[in-house]
Amino acid sequence: MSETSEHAHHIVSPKVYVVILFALLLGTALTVGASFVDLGLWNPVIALAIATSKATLVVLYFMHVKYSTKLTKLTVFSGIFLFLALVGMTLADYVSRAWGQW
Amino acid sequence: MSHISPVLWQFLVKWLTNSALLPPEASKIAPQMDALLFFMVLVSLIGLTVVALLIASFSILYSKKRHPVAEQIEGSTLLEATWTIIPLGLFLVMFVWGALIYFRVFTPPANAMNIYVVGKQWMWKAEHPGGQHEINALHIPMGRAIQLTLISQDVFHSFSIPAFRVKREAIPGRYTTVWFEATTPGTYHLFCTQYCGTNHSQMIGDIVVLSPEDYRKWLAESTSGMSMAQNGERLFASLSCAACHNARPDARGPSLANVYGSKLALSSGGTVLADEAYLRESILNPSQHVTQGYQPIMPTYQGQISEEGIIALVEYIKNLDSDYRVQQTLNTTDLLPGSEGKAAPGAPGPAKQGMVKQ
Amino acid sequence: MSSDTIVLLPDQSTARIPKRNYLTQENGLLSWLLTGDHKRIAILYLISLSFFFFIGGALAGLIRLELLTPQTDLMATDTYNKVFTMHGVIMIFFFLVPSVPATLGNFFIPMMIGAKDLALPKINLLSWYLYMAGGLLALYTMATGGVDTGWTFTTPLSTHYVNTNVLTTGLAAFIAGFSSIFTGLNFIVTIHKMRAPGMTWFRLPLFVWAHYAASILMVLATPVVAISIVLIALERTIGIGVFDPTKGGDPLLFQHLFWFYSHPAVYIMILPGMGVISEVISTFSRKRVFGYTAVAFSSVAIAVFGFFVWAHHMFIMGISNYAVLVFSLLTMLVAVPSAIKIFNWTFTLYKGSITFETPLIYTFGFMGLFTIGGLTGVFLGTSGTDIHLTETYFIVAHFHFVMVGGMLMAFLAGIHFWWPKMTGRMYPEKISQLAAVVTFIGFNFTFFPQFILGTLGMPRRYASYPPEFQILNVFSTAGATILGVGYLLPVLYLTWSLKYGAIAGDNPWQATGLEWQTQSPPLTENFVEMPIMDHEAYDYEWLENQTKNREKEAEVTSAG
Amino acid sequence: MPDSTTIAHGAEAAAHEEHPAYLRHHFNSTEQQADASNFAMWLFLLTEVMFFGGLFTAYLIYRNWYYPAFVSGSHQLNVIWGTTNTFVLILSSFTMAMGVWCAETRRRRGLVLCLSLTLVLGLAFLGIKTVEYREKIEKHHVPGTHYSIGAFLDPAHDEAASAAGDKPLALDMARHTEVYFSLYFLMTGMHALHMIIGIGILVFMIVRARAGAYTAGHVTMVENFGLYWHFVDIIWIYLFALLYLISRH
Repeated sequence: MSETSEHAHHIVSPKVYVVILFALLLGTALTVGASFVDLGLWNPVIALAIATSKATLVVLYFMHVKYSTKLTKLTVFSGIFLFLALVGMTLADYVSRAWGQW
Repeated sequence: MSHISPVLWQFLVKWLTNSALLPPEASKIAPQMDALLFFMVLVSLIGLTVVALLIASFSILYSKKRHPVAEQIEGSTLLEATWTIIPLGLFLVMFVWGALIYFRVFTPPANAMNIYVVGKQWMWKAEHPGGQHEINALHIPMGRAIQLTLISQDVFHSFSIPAFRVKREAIPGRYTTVWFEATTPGTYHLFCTQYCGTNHSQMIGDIVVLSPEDYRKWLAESTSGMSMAQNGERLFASLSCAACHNARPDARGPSLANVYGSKLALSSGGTVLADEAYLRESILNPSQHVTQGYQPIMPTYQGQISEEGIIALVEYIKNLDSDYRVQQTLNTTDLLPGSEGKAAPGAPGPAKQGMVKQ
Repeated sequence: MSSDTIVLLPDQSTARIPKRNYLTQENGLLSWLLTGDHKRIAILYLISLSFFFFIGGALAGLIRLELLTPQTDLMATDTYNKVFTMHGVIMIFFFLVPSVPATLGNFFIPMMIGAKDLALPKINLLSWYLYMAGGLLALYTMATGGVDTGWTFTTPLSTHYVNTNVLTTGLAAFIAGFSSIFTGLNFIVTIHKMRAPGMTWFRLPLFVWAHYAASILMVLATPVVAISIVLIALERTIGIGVFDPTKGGDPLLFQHLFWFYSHPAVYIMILPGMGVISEVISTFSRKRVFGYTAVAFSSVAIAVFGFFVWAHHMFIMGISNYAVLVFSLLTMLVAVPSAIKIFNWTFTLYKGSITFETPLIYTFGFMGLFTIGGLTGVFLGTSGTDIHLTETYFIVAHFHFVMVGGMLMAFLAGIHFWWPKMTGRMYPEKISQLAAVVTFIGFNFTFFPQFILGTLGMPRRYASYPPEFQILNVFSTAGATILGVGYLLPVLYLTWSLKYGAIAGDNPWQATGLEWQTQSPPLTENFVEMPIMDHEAYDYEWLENQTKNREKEAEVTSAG
Repeated sequence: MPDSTTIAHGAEAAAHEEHPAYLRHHFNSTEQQADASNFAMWLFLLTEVMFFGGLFTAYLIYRNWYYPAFVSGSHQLNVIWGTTNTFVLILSSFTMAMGVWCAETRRRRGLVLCLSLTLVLGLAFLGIKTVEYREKIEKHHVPGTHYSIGAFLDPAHDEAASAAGDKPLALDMARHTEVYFSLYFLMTGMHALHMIIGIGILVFMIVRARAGAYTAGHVTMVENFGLYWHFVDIIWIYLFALLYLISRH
């Protein structure tokens, strides 16, 4: 990312915002549409995948992370990592309880 | 020793002669646990001594008087590696050793005698298979594997027998188990170690280990006339369980004979081992545990049977080895008024009729 | 005596406390209550922390008195339960968690990195107000009947089975949590963004590293306990079923969420203390800390691993056996960085030139007690022995060794070490050495017998106990008396020294940190001009050259 | 050590600059100040992630345990309202982003307009949420003593349930829908609380923006608030998927 420098404050142009807006609206329409189709196990997967990509767009463009310093990226990453650790390790206990004694 | 206060001296002597560091070893697991404990104490003492000696000798050798100018040393990768790897190795040994003991304490042998323990604020109620009830006491035979199936009626409690080196939380809504085999007759402490409210410190009792003969005597003396399974049978009848679980060809529920310990195929897919916890769950949350080939029509008994009642039912089902017994029960329930059509699909009604509060 | 001390004081007959400093900058109560100065906020914290410490200490005294005899004779069981609950709540949320970070960290992190203040001074003041609000709410709770759930708020006891002030206590902890979050957040931002020119990451004093690690824990772990307190409150008031087994909830989930914070909280408490130890041990052995990078990274390692061990509080609570294995293994891993630190501190003494002022005596106390506390932690992290030892006095002794033996010793070491910087005056050396020794002896007397009580099986949180445990409890109570004296002494002589202590000068210990290269007490803006860091941390040769140069200059000017 | 040199450089640069009024005394340069508060905001959002993390954990565990209850529970939610709200919130995120752009390019009127639009959209979101909540209150789907499981035992007589083609739940499972609604109200309630706080700040910011406070080069406040608002948006994106959608079909 050549445009990323420590101090240059990157101003995202409104064009990008508009594109992202439409991508987000489209994503919402898609996910609502997909939810009415019975895809079995894939329903939650698709819903969460679309939600995650929407969230990623918001984080990268609306929240300017794409144009931010490494520190900001690291901060975002560590947040996601610890969130997954909390959810994952707690769930691991619940899932493995069903495996029985040993 | 005149300069030591006589009271203090008396205390010291009393303590040293009584029990020095650990309670008596009264179970099979206790010596194993103590071996690991001693290993860990030993490692800790060595570690502590090393650190203390180093600090002491450096303090003497390199005090400002003796060593007025400090030599700057950056560090040493070799030393760093040493004191990373050696403690790590020791800790891993402890981890493996400890895990083995943990495995033993919480894996009961198949032939263990099962005693149910219900914890409530602030007492322990033990239920023996022969129908003997005890409060804040537990009589057990020596030399026999005993499995405890624990549950709490209200808050978290913890069933602790220091002399056996075992402890297990009794938690609300779910069975937990622990097992032990007592080796020495005697009376030992039973504590509730999980803080459970006002009279937490009075939720204590005695574990009485008896020789096999004494135990038989005790069983005979304290029998209540009905075994736990018989209690369960009565409950089974009064709740009209046999209306569906009757092993007839047109039965709406699966036969329960020999169900305990078997692998059941569930209608939601997958199989499950039918243990005590499963039996309890399928009485309280039946729709989550429907056996393959049956409809989810069983009503829930949540809030209608006490934990002791559930235990009796579970014990009854565990001991069902033929359908004959159930059909016997069925015959008696047929005589009860209004026993037909109890488990009508989706109707919460039958619970009202079959309600038994123990 | 001169050869066994490094203290270098200015000529007492001519020396003066600098007229203009952060204490005299402004006057009046309002100038304190509305201050943005990190140093003044640190002093506010120091005063309020001490207040809460002595309340918590008084409660501890009551506990020990009650346990003098096997029966419940001093107070009823539910009074006892309230006393130990309030002791836990006050000591943990209102003393241990903020102790070193909010006072010494607040005061010295900006100075050590050469900044004028923390990055967010208003947030810093806000976190003191939150702390006070939480603390006063806790006191109010205590005055209006207290709470008897234990500081762990275990469900369903706290949600359905007690009718004491769970809500207000929970709210107090919740508010204190936000105070802690803001402090941590402020430190992280400051350490990242406010360093002086030349102050690279590996030139930071280890005190700063330790606080950085602790701050990560504060920021990321505290919100989880906040949400679990919210859930408790809603469960109690509305009756939502998230933790209620009769509605299908799982009470163990609360334990998961609670310990996700409360285990890292232990590292929040101890890491800043470790930072103090690094500074003190380097200064009094005139040596760079042995294995600087190892110590720095072990702080971060403790913070990172510290997040993944929480379920070792639940080994016998019916979590899955596989989870027990994983969490037990991870617990072993988190023990290693602490061992690394201990050995590195020890080897910092090697070939040093050691003098034994009070901070170092407290530090030696810390190292001994923390080693015991840490090793006994391994007993509890090992799944097998945990079965026998958990929920007994062993665990009480263990965490008091870590937190009181470790943290409080480090806190006192730090207070003595930086007292001259904070106040401009020295504390009296002899009596403070005595106090350090008394504390150490009293501490061991109080808590060592509790290890044995634990292995014997005496459960914690018992108001009455079987009579055979009495002898050890008598020892413990006797020790607590000595310990109490050990803690009261510093209050007396430190207060005395505010007026009568020797004038300290800029750098009485000849320490290398940037905080010592300015006047004491410092200016509000800390430094006259922005310092430039042109040497490594703990560079005593640089310091010597600096002194020599200054002497030369002085000679030249006097000759001229 | 690039880190140190940049900072040193920044310090020198700052020394030659005129200090603007908004530069606080303890910072060396406006960049340092902006960087610091931006970073602080990110850290604060991290705590928010963990705060909601506890709720998401609970949600996932209980969805695993009581799947049928969660399916039937989610059928009681109105996807049309949910979708509308998602659109509303995404739009408000867009207007907020545009607001940040206006502040950066020093357009005072544009900024006031964008912030006001964001405010209106935020209020619209809360309005729709209120309508949804009222529906739940009327149907006794608020957990607690008045909770009713009628719609799940007898879905044929319940509009939403019959529309989704629900089969009746067994009594034990029907009771567990209370867990679903507990989590529904907790998660959306916490989210709504964040919206309300955000709206409070928005009102304050609109007043200040009209006075031109953010269009003179000091945009940190607007940017940070933008981060907060987008974060609230992200939470909603997940809540919408988890609560309304994944059990829909």
